Amino acid sequence: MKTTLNDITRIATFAAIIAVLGIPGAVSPFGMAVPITLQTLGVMLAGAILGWWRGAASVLVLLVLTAAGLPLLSGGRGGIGVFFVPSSGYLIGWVLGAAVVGVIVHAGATRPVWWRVALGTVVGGMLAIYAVGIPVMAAMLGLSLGEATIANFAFVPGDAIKAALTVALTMAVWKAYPRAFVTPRQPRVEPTPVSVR
Amino acid sequence: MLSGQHDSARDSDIALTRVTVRHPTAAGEVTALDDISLETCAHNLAVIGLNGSGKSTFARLLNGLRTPTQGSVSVGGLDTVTDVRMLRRKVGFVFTNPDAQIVMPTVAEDLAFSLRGRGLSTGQIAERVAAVLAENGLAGHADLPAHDLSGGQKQMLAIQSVLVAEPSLIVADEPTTLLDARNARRIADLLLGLPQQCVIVTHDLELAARCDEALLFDNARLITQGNPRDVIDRYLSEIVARP
Amino acid sequence: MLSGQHDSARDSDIALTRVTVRHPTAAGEVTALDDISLETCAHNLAVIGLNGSGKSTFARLLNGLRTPTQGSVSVGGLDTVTDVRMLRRKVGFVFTNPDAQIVMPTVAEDLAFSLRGRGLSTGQIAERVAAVLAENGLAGHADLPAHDLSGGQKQMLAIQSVLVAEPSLIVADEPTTLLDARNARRIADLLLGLPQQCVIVTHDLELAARCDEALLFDNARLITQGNPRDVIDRYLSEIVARP
Amino acid sequence: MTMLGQYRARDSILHRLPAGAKLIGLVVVIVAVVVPPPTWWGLGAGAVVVIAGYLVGRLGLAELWRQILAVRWLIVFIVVVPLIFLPIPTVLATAARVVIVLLLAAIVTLTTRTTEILDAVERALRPLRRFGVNPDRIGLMLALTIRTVPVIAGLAGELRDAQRARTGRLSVKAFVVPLLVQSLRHADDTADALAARGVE
Ligand SMILES: Nc1ncnc2c1ncn2[C@@H]1O[C@H](COP(=O)(O)OP(=O)(O)OP(=O)(O)O)[C@@H](O)[C@H]1O
Ligand SMILES: Nc1ncnc2c1ncn2[C@@H]1O[C@H](COP(=O)(O)OP(=O)(O)OP(=O)(O)O)[C@@H](O)[C@H]1O
Ligand SMILES: O=C(O)CCCC[C@@H]1SC[C@@H]2NC(=O)N[C@@H]21
Ligand SMILES: [Mg+2]
Ligand SMILES: [Mg+2]
Repeated sequence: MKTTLNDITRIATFAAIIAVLGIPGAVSPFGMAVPITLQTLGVMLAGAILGWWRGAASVLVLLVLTAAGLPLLSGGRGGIGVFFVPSSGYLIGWVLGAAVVGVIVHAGATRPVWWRVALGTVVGGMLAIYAVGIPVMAAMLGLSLGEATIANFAFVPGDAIKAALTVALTMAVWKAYPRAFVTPRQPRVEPTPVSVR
Repeated sequence: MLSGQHDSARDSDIALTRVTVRHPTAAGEVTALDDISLETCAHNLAVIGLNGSGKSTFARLLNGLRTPTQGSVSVGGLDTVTDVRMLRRKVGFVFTNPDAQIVMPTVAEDLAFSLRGRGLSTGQIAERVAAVLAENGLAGHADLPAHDLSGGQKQMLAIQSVLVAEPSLIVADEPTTLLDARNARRIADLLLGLPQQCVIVTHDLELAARCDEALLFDNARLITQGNPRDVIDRYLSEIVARP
Repeated sequence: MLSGQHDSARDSDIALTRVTVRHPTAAGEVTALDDISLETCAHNLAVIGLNGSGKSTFARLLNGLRTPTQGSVSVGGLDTVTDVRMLRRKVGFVFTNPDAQIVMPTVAEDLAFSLRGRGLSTGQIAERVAAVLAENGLAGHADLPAHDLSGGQKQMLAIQSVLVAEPSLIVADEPTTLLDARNARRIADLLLGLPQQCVIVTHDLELAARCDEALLFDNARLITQGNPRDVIDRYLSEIVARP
Repeated sequence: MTMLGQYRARDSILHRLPAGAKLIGLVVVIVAVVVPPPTWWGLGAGAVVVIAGYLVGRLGLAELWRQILAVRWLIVFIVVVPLIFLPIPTVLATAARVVIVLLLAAIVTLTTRTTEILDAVERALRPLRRFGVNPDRIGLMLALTIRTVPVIAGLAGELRDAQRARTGRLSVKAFVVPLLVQSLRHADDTADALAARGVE
């Protein structure tokens, strides 16, 4: 897969969007060790708009920069430490989640369809993220999978709202800026012998 | 001041009392406006000055988008901090970049957005929107993505989206910056010809010269207030010429 | 043409042969440039016209950012489609919005980015970068995040990042639009004083008047090419005045 | 946003150690803390390593305390929910392990510049070149993101103002749609600028 410059700048831009969605902060209901954050909305949007590999790449870029110490997670958190806490599994799950959303929304499609986005956000943006997040949370907190799954229910209402929002937002972006869903091709670059004056 | 518009102008008199605005930044605090006091009821007020002199901060004070760190601002008798809700209905704001203020995907939806929450029925809203579009040569564009309009059309839409809410003061922050000579003239004619009071921040000195009064900001301070020609002369000779 | 700069100008002569550019859009095709032929070796070339007349499309053709749908473009003897790699080393491009073209986090890194892939050592690159910063009053800003610069400083950085790569033609698309009178003058002085050939797209007619030659586009067509004063007169009387 | 991240400039052996070595070392120590079943002796040893790390890195015990304060809510949360299901000693032991790991990781973050870690990532990816991974492009993507965060944050601020000015309140759709459209347009402009600067 050849990355074009448009791919690169869109990946960087969505990584930045997810970071910016963390600025309002996060809430931790009933003393949960994993926060509820708007950044998952960004993860769903990245998959839905950029497609599977660009979406996953933008989440990966965000995670690498966070690991490098930049305060890009909600509440201004960053550093290697974020990968060794109960919420770390969810972070890894974001990569998978964005990819699954992208596959479901984009595979064989020329334009987004609302029910596909809805299906994608539920399967990718919720279930896929939970699938990685719950076991890690269980291991870190010493809970059983069942217990961790029960704790995870605290996220379901918020994530369902974000999924519904993603459907509305994706369809609206399609209306407002259809170019978002097709990455324009760069003018082709023919190799020529390089000699500078 | 134009006597015919006396009433609507009086309605939006602008008064700043010892206003200071500071922004916290990584490197410490930046003073964007420094102890400004002024009063004006000019029908068309130009605001000029270098990049970073505080013009946009001043404009944003007028509808409560920025709040003074010290001092108080009142517009048409409303305090911009305590009466911000009422104020926002009375003060319309036009930004430089129409892309930033066109918030709905299509042209008609964007106009309708301004009319939300005013107790109008869907039918009434649609009617008003259709009328505005027709008046501005955008009738055929109602369902087009707003972002596909040309630069001039976009700015026209942004202004109409403000006007449709019938504010009594319009604040415009460099509304013609991105436009060509013809579109800039059209927008300037539209703004200067409005029955409402109008504050125009601009780097276009010809446009500033067409206003009734001008303010000159420099380094967070108000340097002069007065006849636009004199203010522009002082800007060019004292500030632009500065090495 | 200025005889002293004859060589560098000749090196970047611009020639368009029956060039048409069409953009596919949702509503069908838009013709951005329609059958343009021209040749020029002006040292400073102004490009003027209304919003949407095709100026930016013309500018982008010159370093292969857009490719002609029909016809061919050559700059300094290089075809912009087949020789695009070489071309990009010879043609520098300055955009309106410096935020879009400053791609590295800090000032020094962005300048250094222009010098990568030229077989220079890290030390040599650092030296060049330091020299450029010192020349432009940015010496103390080397490690500052680019977004901490003022608008004028950002545009200055963007231009220096282009110049540091030593192009033989500079194309600038409304480089002064977002700047105040003083910064605009600084950038204009810098561009017009360069030893290199320079193409400047602008709505600022005073700036256009300072060039050696001007092009007027309207509705995707080239209307006139010639002495800036005459071209500007025609623009004002025929096009801007058009209802 | 600064390029500094949480780096604390000091002159110590930990600061001078290459980023890659520190990262590998961190993983080794973490495995040693996490894999064996928790014993009070093991946790005590972990605590000693943590304290030694802050001293050797010349970060000081004040910094250690600051790091503990930074995760105080996390500590509370790690303890609260499991208490519903589990006995107190088990919960405390798990919490202690998480805190030790966090404090160790913070040592690496505090003693390593962001750019050093990014360079280490780029170097680590070099062997993948033959599978079509281009480390330069990935480096560009990372740097570009650091540059783009404040730009997008600026767009978001401008949009928030524009929306407040128009309606006095915030609607998510009327905020996020134009943010996405403008961001995507910014991305496309930046791609053009990169092409113009000779990136292929
Ligand atoms: N949100 C903010 N945070 C930090 N500093 C700010 C903020 N807004 C403005 N400033 C600073 O306040 C000062 C005045 O800014 P302002 O935007 O009012 O200038 P301006 O006159 O509108 O400039 P321009 O002509 O470039 O639009 C500048 O130094 C600017 O950097
Ligand atoms: N990528 C694109 N897709 C579709 N249409 C485009 C694209 N780029 C330009 N156009 C259209 O081509 C025409 C010429 O655009 P261009 O940007 O060259 O105008 P301009 O003279 O630079 O205008 P301005 O003064 O507003 O910058 C316009 O009608 C524009 O809408
Ligand atoms: O910020 C972090 O450290 C990671 C947060 C992970 C949050 C998870 S993702 C799925 C679920 N939905 C939320 O809103 N929060 C959790
Ligand atoms: Mg301003
Ligand atoms: Mg243009």
